[in-house]
Amino acid sequence: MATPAPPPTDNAGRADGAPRSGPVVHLRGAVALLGRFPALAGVDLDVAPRRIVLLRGPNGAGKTTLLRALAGLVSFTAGEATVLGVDLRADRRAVRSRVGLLAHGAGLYDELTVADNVRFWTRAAHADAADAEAAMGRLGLDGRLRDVVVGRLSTGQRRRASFACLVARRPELWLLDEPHAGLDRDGRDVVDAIVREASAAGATVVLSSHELDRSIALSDEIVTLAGGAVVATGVDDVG
Amino acid sequence: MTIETDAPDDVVDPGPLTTGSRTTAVLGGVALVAIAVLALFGLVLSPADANQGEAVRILYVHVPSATAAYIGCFLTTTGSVLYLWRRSRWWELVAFAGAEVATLFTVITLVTGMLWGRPTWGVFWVWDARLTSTAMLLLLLLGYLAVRRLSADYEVRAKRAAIVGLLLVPNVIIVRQSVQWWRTLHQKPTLFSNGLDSRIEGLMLFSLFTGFIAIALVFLWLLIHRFRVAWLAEQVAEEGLEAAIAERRAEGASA
Amino acid sequence: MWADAWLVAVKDLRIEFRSRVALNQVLPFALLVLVLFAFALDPDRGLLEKATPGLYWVAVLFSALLALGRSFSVESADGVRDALRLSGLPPVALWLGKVLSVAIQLLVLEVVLGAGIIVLYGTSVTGWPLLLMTIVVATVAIATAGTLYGVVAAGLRVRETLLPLLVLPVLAPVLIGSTRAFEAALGGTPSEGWPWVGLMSVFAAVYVVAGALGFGPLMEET
Amino acid sequence: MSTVVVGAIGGTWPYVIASWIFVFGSMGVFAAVTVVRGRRLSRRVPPERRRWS
Repeated sequence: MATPAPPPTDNAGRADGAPRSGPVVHLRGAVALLGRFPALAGVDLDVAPRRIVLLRGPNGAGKTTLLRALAGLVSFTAGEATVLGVDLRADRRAVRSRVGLLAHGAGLYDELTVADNVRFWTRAAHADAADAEAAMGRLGLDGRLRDVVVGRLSTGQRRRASFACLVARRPELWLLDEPHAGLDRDGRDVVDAIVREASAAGATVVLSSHELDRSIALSDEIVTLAGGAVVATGVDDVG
Repeated sequence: MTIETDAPDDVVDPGPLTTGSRTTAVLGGVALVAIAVLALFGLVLSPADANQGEAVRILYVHVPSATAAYIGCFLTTTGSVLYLWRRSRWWELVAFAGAEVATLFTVITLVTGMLWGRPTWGVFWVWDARLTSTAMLLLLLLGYLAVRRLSADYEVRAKRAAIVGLLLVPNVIIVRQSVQWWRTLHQKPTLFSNGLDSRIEGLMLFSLFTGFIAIALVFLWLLIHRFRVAWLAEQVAEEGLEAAIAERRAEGASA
Repeated sequence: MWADAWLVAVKDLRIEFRSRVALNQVLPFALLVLVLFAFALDPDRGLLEKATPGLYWVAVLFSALLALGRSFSVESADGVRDALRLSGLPPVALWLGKVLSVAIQLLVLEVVLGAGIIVLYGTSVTGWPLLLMTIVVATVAIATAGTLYGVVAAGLRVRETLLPLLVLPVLAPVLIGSTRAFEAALGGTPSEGWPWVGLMSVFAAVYVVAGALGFGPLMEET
Repeated sequence: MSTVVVGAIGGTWPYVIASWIFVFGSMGVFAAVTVVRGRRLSRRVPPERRRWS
């Protein structure tokens, strides 16, 4: 399959080509609540454009909440929070169409086939149908799997399908919550390849993972999160 | 029925904190006086009605209660609109308090309506336009309260309740209209439009007038107190926030 | 915006078509309700005849509750709500799409039930235009109000019980209106029915506006 | 007059009394419950966070 990921900058309206001056993500003392529990209790984080950043940390450190908050799904109740130049505390909806989130929940309709699902989410994001087909091909979902109802897919196959939905949208900021979870070795290689290409093509990636050796090799920076705050950062020269 | 409100003297005594204050104390006192006057005139001094007999005395509390119920609904819709539009938590609590007090007065209106119907029509319930509308109003209010009292956190509850609250008055208007048409389709409107034809005057009119005053005062008093209880409940919920953030940071540091 | 709405409607209808819940469960349920009314009201005493419009619309209303519940249980799959928020679909389009999907399912159901009462209850129709107009306006009213209260109850543990409590009192005027209009259309003087259609149109208009404005904030949860 | 006077059934006074008792009784209960809840909650909110004296 030809690699279908042309640099997103040429695609009108998807990612403006102009090099971004400030950081893609800028958080200072950011607080976010889940109900009344302060999942994020003062996060300081800066992510430069085109970087791949790994979020490490124990369960319950706030990684998932941080990714969802960066996608504008959880409101920051205190501190500064700017993503892609948008102040999330003013209007967090403005950033959503430029961000892709791969979450634990597959975000797919079990009664629909893989093709129906990917096509629906792609057209909902006003993205190009060809990208949908290319993404499915890239993730091994063409052929027999195309017309299988998502409800009957394995966990790994479902993650490939939701990853395909994200890839087809060509977001400027990729937020991946444990992208490797549930995938076989081959699947993880494909994910890593696509992430590298996206970053090379101008997208910025923030991913959380417990697959440390593979993720560290993949990312440029490592941020350690604990108790809802950043406790350590490190630049991995290998990336 | 004792409404204990300790009148705060000039120095803010560190006495037991309550939802009472100077205004509610005065209001409570005046309300009690008004109720006494209402009872005196409504039950004792005013004559029986020419054709309803003593039953007219029920109307002195029934009609004002119905009005209070509708005012409560109006508060709920207004509060909901202002919460959705301006995110004003104060108005959202007014909407909630208004709905609860309105529910109380709707129940009162229904029960007194039935108790009035028994001696007058011989049956407790007649599908009369006003009574049916009041029953529907109660169901709409219960729907609002069911959403408002969900066990989710404040933002979720308040926003969903505000949408239901926003539509409370439009729903009530449409229900009244459809019930009005429906009932007048089969029989001319019963005299119980409010049971009082235009010839009421003298002590009976004064009794009704006092009824409106007394019920309005009680409505206001209840509303203020209910609002403050709701305000305190939210304050208690918010209270633990700073402590939780500090504790959460500590958890991170020790990790 | 209309393209997005149609995209959502087609998605919902495709899910219904593929899972066959509407066809295999909601439709038989509606017919079952009609038959049960016939048992309860003993056809030959003429009572069934007089009550037909009311029975028809009660059957439609209960079926609508099932269709609405179904319409939102589809969205409760893992991660779908977040995906919808991130999708860039304007909330109005999402709401309109779901209204269209429920309305189309209801229309199919109403046509089948219409045939049902004509066959089972032997009703004769004198005012066809009024009958059809009543069905259309009532369907829009039920679908718009139902979808809005459906999202109020969506995602909650208690949604199965909360939805009827919210929707049925609100739809009472539609039940009264559609039944009276049907009485006029089935053997009565059709001219009497039109004011009721007017009332239901006002109802539908209120909920089109409320739905368009209210759906967005409701999608924004946390 | 269209209103049927049925005062003969044990007089209407019992209904009048019942109505008034219900009206002011229910208000009293609602008031009492509200004030009691107010007291219990007030203890847990520091004075400065309240809007009334």
